[in-house]
Amino acid sequence: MDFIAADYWLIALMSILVVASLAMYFIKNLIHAVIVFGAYSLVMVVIWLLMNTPDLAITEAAAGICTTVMMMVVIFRTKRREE
Amino acid sequence: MRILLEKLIVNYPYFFAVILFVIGVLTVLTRSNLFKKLLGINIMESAVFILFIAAGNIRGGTDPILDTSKPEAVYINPLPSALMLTGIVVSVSVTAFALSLIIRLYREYGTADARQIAQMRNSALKAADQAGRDNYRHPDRSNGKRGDKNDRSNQI
Amino acid sequence: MRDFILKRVAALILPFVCVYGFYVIFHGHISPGGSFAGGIIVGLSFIAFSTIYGIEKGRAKLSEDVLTWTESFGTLWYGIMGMVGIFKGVPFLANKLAGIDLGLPGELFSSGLISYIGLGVGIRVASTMITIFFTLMEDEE
Amino acid sequence: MGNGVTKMTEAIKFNLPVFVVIAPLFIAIVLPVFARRIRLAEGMVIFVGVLGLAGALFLAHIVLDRNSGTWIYQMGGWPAPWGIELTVGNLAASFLLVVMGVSLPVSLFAVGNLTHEVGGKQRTARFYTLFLLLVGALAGMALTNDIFNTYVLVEVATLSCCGLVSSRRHPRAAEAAFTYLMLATLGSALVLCGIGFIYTITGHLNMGFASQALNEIWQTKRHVVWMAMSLVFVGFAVKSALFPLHVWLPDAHSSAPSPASAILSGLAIKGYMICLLKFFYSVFGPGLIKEFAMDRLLVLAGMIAIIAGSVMAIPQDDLKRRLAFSTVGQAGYIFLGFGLMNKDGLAGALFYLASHAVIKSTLFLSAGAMISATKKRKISELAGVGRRMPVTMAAFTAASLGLIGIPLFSGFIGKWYLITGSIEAGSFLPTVVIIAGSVLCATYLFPVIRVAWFESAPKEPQKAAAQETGDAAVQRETAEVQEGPVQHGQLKDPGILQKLALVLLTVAIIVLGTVPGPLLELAKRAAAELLVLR
Repeated sequence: MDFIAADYWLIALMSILVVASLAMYFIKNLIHAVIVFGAYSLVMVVIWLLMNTPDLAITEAAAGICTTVMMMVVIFRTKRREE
Repeated sequence: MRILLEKLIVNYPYFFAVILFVIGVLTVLTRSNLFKKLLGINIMESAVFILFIAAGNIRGGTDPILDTSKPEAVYINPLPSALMLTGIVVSVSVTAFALSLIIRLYREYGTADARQIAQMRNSALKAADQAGRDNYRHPDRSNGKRGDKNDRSNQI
Repeated sequence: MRDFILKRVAALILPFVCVYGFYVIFHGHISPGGSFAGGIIVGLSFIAFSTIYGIEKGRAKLSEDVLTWTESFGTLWYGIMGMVGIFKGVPFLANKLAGIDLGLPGELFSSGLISYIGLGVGIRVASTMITIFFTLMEDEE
Repeated sequence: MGNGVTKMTEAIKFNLPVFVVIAPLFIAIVLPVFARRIRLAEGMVIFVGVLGLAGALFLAHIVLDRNSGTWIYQMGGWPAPWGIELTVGNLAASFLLVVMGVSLPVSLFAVGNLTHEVGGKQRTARFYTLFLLLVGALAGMALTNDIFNTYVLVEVATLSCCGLVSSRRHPRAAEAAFTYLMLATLGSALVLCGIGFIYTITGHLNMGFASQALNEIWQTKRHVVWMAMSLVFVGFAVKSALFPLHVWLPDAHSSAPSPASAILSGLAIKGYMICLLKFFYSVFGPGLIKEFAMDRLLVLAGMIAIIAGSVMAIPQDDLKRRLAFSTVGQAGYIFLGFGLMNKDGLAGALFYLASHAVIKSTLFLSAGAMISATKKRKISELAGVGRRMPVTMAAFTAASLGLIGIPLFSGFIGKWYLITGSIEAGSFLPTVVIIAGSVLCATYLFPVIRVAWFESAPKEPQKAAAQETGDAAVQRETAEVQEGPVQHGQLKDPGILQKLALVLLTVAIIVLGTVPGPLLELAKRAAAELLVLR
């Protein structure tokens, strides 16, 4: 049990990931779900940084934004709520 | 027991990765909305990425960038991050392709819900069967209206 | 008139975003990031341009033909760079074996063919992202 | 001058393994540029197909000549634990031959026949791009010796398969493609997890090194090895449609355009099977398979798939759907052969894989020709087609006889070796199941032949003809096919290139059935190589 500070941060951030993914499961409004997805990938970026892979962090930041933007575009062109 | 618990706590990233993977699979398989399925796929893949990166990570290590001022630094394994870069590329392309399919399906059926699409298709098939082979006419598509979504889906 | 501020700010910021994308592409082998991330950043600058100024203006900047050509030849560039090894009589994608100087760690123009390959991949990724965005935005194919 | 030419041929010969993989990939990338000149693009596709077949034949010749050992090609000149290796062994050579040999006739069939199913030059060019990407990825799967590289190629193949399915302008195709995409991504995520476990415990991505390391440490890490094995198995089983996980296949394969269904059913799922074979036999090794009882699982799953797939195929009235369910059943034979764990069984499975690839693409291509000529998809409505389209129907009949396993056709030899393998393995049940599968296969294929050859065409009302087909909407949009009912006078064999493709495939079926020599030799050697205990 030789935890360092990064480990506590990682546990907290991964808990946020779990909460966010559960939120994506339950939220009915699709726009809100996609916003949560954007937050999810942002948290992911910080996790990659704490796990010492800055390479992945930059790529995840760019890819997460790109994915979120494309999802937003599609949602604005289709139905916004899940029945 | 205590040792087992300690092992579990020390290897927490794997733990979270498994939880996220299960939530992702659950979202893919149980939500009928196509967007939710897509979000589930993304959650699932990020869980796999966490699994890989945690395998290459060293507690207290440094980034795998050569730094001559710190000769005694412990570098982490750079290979998993390079591999997961490919994984991110794949997941982005899967997302883009799925989104284009969703738009196409919405245009055809007027909904983005897998269950409703299946219902429409089945009812249209049944209607086509009842109408009989001889006098059934396919509804004209060239009138430009998006109106009757059921009729557009009747062909196999 | 409502989005006046948005348009002005975008006009100030977006060129720098684009240049930063190329920075990330070119420094892919000596710093975090790489051609994929850089390519997405370049693509995002154009995507932001077309969302703010309207899809027609974005289309006017980059027509479909240009996108097809950059997409194809960005990847073909990768193939050509890979063939350099074959022309020298060593395996595909060979770098050090082909007698190319790998240079010094930390220098921008070192690492042989890798930086040149990265340029092609980055251009390809950028144009693919823009194409996908336009395809999603437009009504009928 | 002469010196330069010899130097160039030397260079091409030395780099042939990588050329076979990258030529389709790079030509595929360039094709969208030539969308306006679609004839040129089609010519390039066929040119690449011919070159690929020549390359595959040459590699097979080298491997057959060499008699032992494998030719290892190092990408970028980096040696094994660091670089990516391509190995040209017996297994790789035989599967490469199958890939190139099937994809060339399929592309011949697709040329000029595609526009009414896909619509528009742009979309046709995109179809060829995806097609060549799939061919390149399959060739890569045959050759690569790197675990992660396999994953990347599997993903390329999956995405291009989904693209091929969705390329038909039809809502049903988009729906099938979406389901396929979701399940295939699920499968590849599982495979990626398995790869992660293998990498974590061995620290290698090269198959040979990973196998060595696994055989040294597996006793201390039993759970991890077991977990990795099951993840890889389930992941590839989803992708290659093993019975309970086949749900995506009938929709996807029956709603794709005909050339796409031919290559999807014939080659794509075989590529995933070859990947599974490589993971099981060259990474884990036969010892570990026996230890974790995966061989029994494979045999059991294969038997269930044979019976269930064939039984499900019988009630289908849609021709392409029946063929798609038949693929589920036939995949069972190959999985059964993978699990028999002896030389005959494995060689039989590899040969059956090749013969099924040829046969199923013939069936789908001739079915596609019939459907596009008659504009009907139901089997009961195909009455009298045989006399009007003799070449197509003859190809269909030969392929059906081959699939059932009549002697002199290629399916027979594969089944023969599978039966001798299962008898050698000491279990009686697989033999019974294989023969029962043949009977069921006859049950679902003979009605088609009977209806097409021996029933006379009904006098049908004029207006019914073009209405019910899936292509009605497409007709209206592309305006290339004339509207209105199809006259029975127009019902004839497809164009010369399509006929050539069908004839080539039929000849391949009969040649494989009468002189199986070289391919069987490759399969036997590959089986012997895979079964060596390390």
